[in-house]
Amino acid sequence: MSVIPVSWYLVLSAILFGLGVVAFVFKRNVITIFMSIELMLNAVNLAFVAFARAHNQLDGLVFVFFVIVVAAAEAAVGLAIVIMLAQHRQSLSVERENLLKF
Amino acid sequence: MPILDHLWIILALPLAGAAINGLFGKRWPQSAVNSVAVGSVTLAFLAVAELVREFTLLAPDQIPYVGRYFTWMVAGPFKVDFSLQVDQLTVVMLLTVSFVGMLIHIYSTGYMAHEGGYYRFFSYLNLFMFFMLTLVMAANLIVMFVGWEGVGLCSYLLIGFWFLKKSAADAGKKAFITTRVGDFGFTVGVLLVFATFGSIDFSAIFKAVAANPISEVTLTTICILLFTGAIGKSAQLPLYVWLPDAMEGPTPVSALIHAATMVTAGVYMVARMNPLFSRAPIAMLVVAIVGAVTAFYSATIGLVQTDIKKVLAYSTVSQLGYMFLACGVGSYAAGIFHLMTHAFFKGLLFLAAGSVIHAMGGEQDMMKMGGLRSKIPITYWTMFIATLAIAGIPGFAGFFSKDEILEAAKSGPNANLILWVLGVAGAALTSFYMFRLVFLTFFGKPRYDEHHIHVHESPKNMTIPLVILAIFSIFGGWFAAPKLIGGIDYFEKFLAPVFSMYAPPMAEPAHVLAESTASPEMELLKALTGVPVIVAVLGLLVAWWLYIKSPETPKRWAQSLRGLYLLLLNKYYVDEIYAALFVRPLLWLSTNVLWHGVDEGVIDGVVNGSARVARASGGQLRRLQSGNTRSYASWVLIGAIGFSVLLIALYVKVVH
Amino acid sequence: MILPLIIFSLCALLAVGGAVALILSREPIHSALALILVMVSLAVLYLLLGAPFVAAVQIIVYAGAIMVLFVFVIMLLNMEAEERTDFSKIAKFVGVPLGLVLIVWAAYWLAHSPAASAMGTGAAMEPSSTRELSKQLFRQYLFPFEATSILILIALLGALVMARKEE
Amino acid sequence: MVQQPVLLTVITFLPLLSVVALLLLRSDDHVWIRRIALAASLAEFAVSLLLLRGFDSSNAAYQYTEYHHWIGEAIHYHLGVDGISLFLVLLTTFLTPIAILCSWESIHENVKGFFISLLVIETALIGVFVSLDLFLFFVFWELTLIPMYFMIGMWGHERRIYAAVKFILYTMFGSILMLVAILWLYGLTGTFDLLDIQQSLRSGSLPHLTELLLFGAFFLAFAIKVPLFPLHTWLPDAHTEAPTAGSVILAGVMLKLGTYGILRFCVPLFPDAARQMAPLIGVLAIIGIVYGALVATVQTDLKRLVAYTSVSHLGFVVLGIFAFNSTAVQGAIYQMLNHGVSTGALFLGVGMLYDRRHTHDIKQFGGLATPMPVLMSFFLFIALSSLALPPLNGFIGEFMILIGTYLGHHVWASWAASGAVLSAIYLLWAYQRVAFGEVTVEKNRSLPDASTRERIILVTMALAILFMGVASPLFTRRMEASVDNVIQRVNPPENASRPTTIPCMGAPASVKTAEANAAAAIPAGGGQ
Amino acid sequence: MATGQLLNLHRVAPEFHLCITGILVMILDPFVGAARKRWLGWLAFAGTLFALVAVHGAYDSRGMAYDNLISTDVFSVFLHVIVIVAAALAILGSIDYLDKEGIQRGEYYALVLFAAAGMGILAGANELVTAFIGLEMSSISSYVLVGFRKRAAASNEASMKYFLLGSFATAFFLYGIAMVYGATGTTYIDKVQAALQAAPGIPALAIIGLGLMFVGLGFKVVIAPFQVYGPDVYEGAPTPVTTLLASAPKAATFALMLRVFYISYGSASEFWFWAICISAVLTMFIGNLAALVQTNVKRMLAYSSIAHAGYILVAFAASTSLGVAAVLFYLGAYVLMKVGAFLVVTHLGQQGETRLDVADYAGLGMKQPVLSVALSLFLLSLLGLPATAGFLGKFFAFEAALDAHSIHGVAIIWLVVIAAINSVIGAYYYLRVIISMYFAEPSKDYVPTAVAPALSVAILVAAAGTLYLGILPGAVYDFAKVAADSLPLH
Repeated sequence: MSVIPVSWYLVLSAILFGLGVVAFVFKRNVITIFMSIELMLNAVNLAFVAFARAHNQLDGLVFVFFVIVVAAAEAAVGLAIVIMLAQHRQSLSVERENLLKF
Repeated sequence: MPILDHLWIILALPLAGAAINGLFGKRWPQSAVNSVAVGSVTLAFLAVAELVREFTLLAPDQIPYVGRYFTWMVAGPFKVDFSLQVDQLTVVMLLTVSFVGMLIHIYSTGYMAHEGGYYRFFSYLNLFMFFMLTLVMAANLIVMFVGWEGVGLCSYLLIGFWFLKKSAADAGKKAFITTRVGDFGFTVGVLLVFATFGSIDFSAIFKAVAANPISEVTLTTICILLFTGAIGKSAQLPLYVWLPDAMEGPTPVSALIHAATMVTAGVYMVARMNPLFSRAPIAMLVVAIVGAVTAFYSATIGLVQTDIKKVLAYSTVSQLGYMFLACGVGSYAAGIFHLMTHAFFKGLLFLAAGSVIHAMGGEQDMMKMGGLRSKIPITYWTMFIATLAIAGIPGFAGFFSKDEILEAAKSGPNANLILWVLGVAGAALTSFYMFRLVFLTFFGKPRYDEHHIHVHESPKNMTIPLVILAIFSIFGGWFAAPKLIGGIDYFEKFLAPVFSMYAPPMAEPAHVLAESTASPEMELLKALTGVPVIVAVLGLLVAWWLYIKSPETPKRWAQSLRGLYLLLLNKYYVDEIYAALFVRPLLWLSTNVLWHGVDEGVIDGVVNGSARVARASGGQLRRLQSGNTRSYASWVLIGAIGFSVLLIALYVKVVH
Repeated sequence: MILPLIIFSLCALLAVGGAVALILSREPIHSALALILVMVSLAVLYLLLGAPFVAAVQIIVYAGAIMVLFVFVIMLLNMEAEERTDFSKIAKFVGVPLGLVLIVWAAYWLAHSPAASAMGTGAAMEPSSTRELSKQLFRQYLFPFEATSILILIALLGALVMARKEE
Repeated sequence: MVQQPVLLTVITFLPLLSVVALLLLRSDDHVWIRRIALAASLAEFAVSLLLLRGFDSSNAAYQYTEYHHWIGEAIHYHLGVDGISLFLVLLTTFLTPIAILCSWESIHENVKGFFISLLVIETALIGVFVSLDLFLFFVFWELTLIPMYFMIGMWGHERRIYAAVKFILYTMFGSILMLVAILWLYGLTGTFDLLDIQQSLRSGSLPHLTELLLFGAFFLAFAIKVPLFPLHTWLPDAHTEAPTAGSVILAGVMLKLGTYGILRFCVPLFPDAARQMAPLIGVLAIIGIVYGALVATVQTDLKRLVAYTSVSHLGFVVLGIFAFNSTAVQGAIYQMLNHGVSTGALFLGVGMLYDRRHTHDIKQFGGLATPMPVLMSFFLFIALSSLALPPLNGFIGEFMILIGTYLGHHVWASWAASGAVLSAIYLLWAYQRVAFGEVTVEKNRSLPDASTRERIILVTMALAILFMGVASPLFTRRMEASVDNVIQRVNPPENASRPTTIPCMGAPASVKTAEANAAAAIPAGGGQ
Repeated sequence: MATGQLLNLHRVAPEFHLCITGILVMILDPFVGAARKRWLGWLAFAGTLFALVAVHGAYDSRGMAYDNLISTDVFSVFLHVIVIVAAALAILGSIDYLDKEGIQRGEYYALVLFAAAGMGILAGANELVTAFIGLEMSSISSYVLVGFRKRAAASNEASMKYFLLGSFATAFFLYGIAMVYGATGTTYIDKVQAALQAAPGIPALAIIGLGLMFVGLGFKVVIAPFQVYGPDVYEGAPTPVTTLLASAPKAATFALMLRVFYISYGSASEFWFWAICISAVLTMFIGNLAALVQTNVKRMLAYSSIAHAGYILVAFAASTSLGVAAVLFYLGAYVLMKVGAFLVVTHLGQQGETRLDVADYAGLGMKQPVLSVALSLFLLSLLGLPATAGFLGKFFAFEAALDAHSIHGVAIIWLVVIAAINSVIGAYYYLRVIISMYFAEPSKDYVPTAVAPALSVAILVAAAGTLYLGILPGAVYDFAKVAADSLPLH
């Protein structure tokens, strides 16, 4: 049914991954930076699915599940950390978090 | 043959004396110290006497008689035995050294009686005897070098005996270091000797040099290097500067070390190495020139000195010059002969001067003396005899020896008239300043405060050596006397084997003898023998006229010839020149360039600099960790892209 | 058949657009919504790739659960708009540009790498059966599956430790 | 030879054992700490003398060897002494009791730690001299650093920390490159065992560049230790700041590690490179001789002055080694021992002055001969031996070096000989400023003369100096065979029938080579 | 099938034990009173000991497990020992620390155990996604552990940074896996090797995948240019956590790195050799030079551990079996001395980690001789002084690298020389601490507190190990060689 070359999906995943990276470097707010990580993971997932399709295997899809689980776990811990920060600090801007340096 | 088989006894005696006095003398009474010191030296002298007796019994082929004791150094091909040897030359030196040494020891017991560190003095003195005897008995260059350096050490200790006086300590240091400069040459010379002959034993070297011809360049280099050592030790130009300062030491020391024995070591060494020197004409010429020039040069300085010991010091330098002149012109025997006579009369002069100083209560300036003739007759007479001897007045020891030297310079194997002229001029000056000394000291009116200074004759133990030496200053030269009337110079004949055994074929000392026996030459010889005598007498008369007849003339001349006078008075400013040329630049260089410049500046600069660079770069690198998460992410990103690009680049390189 | 092409391009545009919106919007909540948009459009693409089950999980777990969590936290902390400080020069002048470079670069290599282009449109199409998938998951990948349970336990603990107020 | 299979191990680790004993003592029980340390070191000396009994001087091979597997198959616990290391071991065991005795009263705080580090150094030093496995050697080599570092840093004087850090970093920089070289060598030969490596490295078996690099890496480490001219600046600081015992060990033994290493590793392992670099190194050595002497002359700090004299004296040793003939090399080894004794003694004297006046500044002294004649006379005696006055020890070594060097390189020897003049200048000048003249500083008038303890130390040193001055053959005869071995590797005699590999060559062979060297040398009198 | 799966369990027994103990701790936690919570620590410690025993069991029954996802070979066993020992020592170091800081909680120990389990998986994984799960297990729990001192702002911040950047790097790693999967159609490490060798030329995708995975792994082992976060996190984390972070995860991640680079990409070593070289040089210089100027001991040690990662990379660059052995030995030595050093710092930090400055250690040598000697030993070992583990680590590393110069030519010799020079630079800052302890005047205000038994046991073990590996490294090194040979290298 599909006529779309796998490489297109790959390019899309590359673009999304790149945008995720840009977002990580560009955003200042802890939680949005965290979101950009999620974005990157999604790009990875896309790549996995595309490759699975390309090789006509299921393993790729299995990996997606694992990735999603890990993402969920990270989300739980990450958001907990965010909340903790919010408890102890006023700002959630990473640029204001630099007690530790040099 | 008790002694000949145990040559070491001669050395052991004074060494033992030195050790005993050095270790226990501090607690002992002077008498004990005396008996140890004088006793050991006297025994040594007796041993030498016995040695001479046994020596005369030796067959010619047993000479030189060598005694090996133990191997001192061995490393690969290089092997040194501690070995002593006896031959005619050694005998002469041994007799002179031990005899004069003994007398001076006796004299010192009186002279030093009231000094602190009495035991120390005698311990040093004995130690000196030990090293000096080692020097003359050595059978190889290294053992000789032991004595050579050892006497230098003792002279350092004895000059600096009154070490509380800065001048004394300085003088001692100066003496040691200056001679060390000469020893540098000597050392290199020894190295070259070994490199050339593969041995440092005298006999081996001489055999080798006689057997197979060595390139003259090498020989000349060797001789000149060795002679450098002699220059240092025997205070010749340009290294004589230490000897006058050495007069800071006690007078007996000046007499023993800086007149009679140590300073003549150079002459002895040259004579000892005669087979080499005889084969290196250029070196011989150098020796002769240095000798002659020194003889004249230092005589000129002697003219104007007022310190009685300084005068004697310069005269010593000058007399040593004569000895080298003798060796230089190939008449080693004459050199050694003068060495011996000089030991007598110069030793005497110093002792007498010491007696004068003793009498004057330490005053050394002749301008503050005068008219002592009557007060200290023995000193006066002995000193006068010595003066006659050194001035070369016929009949006295100095006359014969000096005469032989000048004669050799004129008509010896390698005669040289210019040198002869220098020598004669020196002789004239010598007799002048010596009589000047005598007149200033013993004649005219007293120039000192007679109420404060009570002049008194020295005690027996000081005067007796004077008398003995005086006798030898008269008769010491008479071995050579027959020569004047066509007889044989017994002294020269006695030494002949030493200087002929390995002599190069052409230069037979024998033909000199032959020549001298021929009657027409004898006339000429007599005639020219007159010249030194004449100039000597002239010198005497001038001195008499200047310092007794019209005492104010010298001052007038000093005024009129102020420049020259000052030049002489300040010894040609040589010390100042050396200081300006060598000492100060070297110190400056070492301090500012080497130490602060190279060490602290360059090297440590690099070392600490690199440390500083490291810290600085660390200070920069730590800024990578700016604490800002976004920057960190950027670094990770840079790394990611960087490495991916790198890998892809390599990939592309490989694939395409 | 033009339909898949249209769907693909539409979703791709939406996804990229959402990603860009995520970056540009200053309100965290907007970013969150943008991210949800990306996820949904990706889910559609999964369908297009014949992975319906994955698509479902994407919607339910990802967009549904995780993002809700995000939104919840944002609301809980009622965050204000982020201030666009630029303390990090390197991020501004190197990081962001390099990120853009990365996009182009990775896209290029993924498009042109022989392996990828060799794949063409992938093998014959029929939607992957969930049974097969579960077999894979519970047989071959049993161990990592068990491991993930520990992982979730860790996450639980972590959330507990971090978020709990100091007593 | 008598086989005492554990003798070397005992000698090496006895001090460490006594460290354990010290650890058991209460750290404020100074008296017993001192006594036990002294007793241990004396016992150590006594035991080490046993080496002489069974030592076969005609045998060039290593003796008392011990060989056990250690790490993997490549690294062994391999000990042994030959004529080169024998006396360096004895020197170490001789100087340690002296060092302990001289810090009897001058060390007050943390006495325990002090003596422990002293004994640890002894073990490490001996280990360096006896180990025949490059790995083992390197382990001991590095182990010498830390205790010395503590010694300078904890018991040193004002600028001690700077000195300590400088000392350790300087040395480490060299030794770490040596480590790389050792590993590289292992890569080439597949073993760390010195003998096996020598077996497999015939002259010219290595690519030229490789050999040069390896030589360079080893030599750098040793040259820093020696220290050779441009690398010497750590020495004055280290010496000036170190406590007396530290200086004694540092100057007495530790500097010898460098020259020993050169002789044991650089030259025999990389003969071609050694021959090629010899001119450069010879020049550096000579610069060191003159330079050290000149800088020493103008020092105002007595201890610093002595430190610089070491630079000058060690220059002689290096020069002798790189003359590559039996005489010079034996002279070099002998000079190592002399320097150990003489300079060690000088530092002891300086230390005794420091104990009294707590300064090294020459201006603070002057006229000391009046209050303390005995101490000053010994000081003079030691100075004389250090300025190579015959018949004292310094002369022997220096002269052998000069003779040997001269056979090959006239100019070198002549320059080196000038060092003798300079040494007279700086030592006598310094001595005069310290001892002669009126007492200038009032404090000095009342200084006590040498105590019994100090007299014991000084007399011991003086006797050693005198003995080594007159009895040198007792030492050189035992070195000869081993030295000729080394020489042979560098310039194998043309008519050598058997391969120039190390183990077991009898005396006759070595004598033959000695003559060969002589034969080669004497015609060269004209210069080459 | 399922039975077969169960039979595999003993090959992952160490992880099993760790997890079970962790869960046990969690379950008991609510029922244990605040006063007795420290017993949970001992329980966790016991768990690690069980795990060690289990490791021995796993050693006896080596082989593949769970459809080749896990490969229980000697290599994995070696690293299990390292990881578990590190975790055990860290636990011992934590017990009293947590009391002191008033954060004695069961979760802490559970997290440590889970993290250890994750690292175990990481060390044994033969499949990338499995490895990824293990990586995440260790990472996520360490994010939490780093933030465990919630009252301390530094701790929060460190946790946040570590979390964000960690996930960031993980994403790269994951993308890399995707690429590998795309290029080869498999994620099994050994199958990837087969696929890459089968393929005519190694595909670009695989290379990019390697590059991206290198980011994730490099981040975990803290090598340049991914080291930036390291010092902050190490400084901010509670010191016992730093102890753990600096040791075990590094070892485990290096294990995965070895498997990926040496096995999967073993045929492509000429590609990644340069990457490793460059990274090694950067890492060593940044680590050492930046450490020179640190005054905070904890941070200084953090930089030093970066530098040591650099030395390990030198051995890594060898790309020979000897290189693997050297890396393994170095990891063992490194873990012991680093753990030891950090444990001493843990004690000296005092309540609230207030005394971390070099100056605070002034005169410690007199006040706490034993502790100072121990710290000196660890520092000298880190410095690389003979007769300590650190020296032999460097020794074997350099040896392996030089041994490989037939493969990589002169470049690797230079690499070794640079490493050598670096170790001299490093000497300076280690010695600075010793200077402060022994040569400086003691500071009056500080009154030494006794070292708690648990901690002192841990320190003694570390010290003994450091000396043992320094004097008799033979056995361990041989074991490391066996481990290296147990890998299906290219």
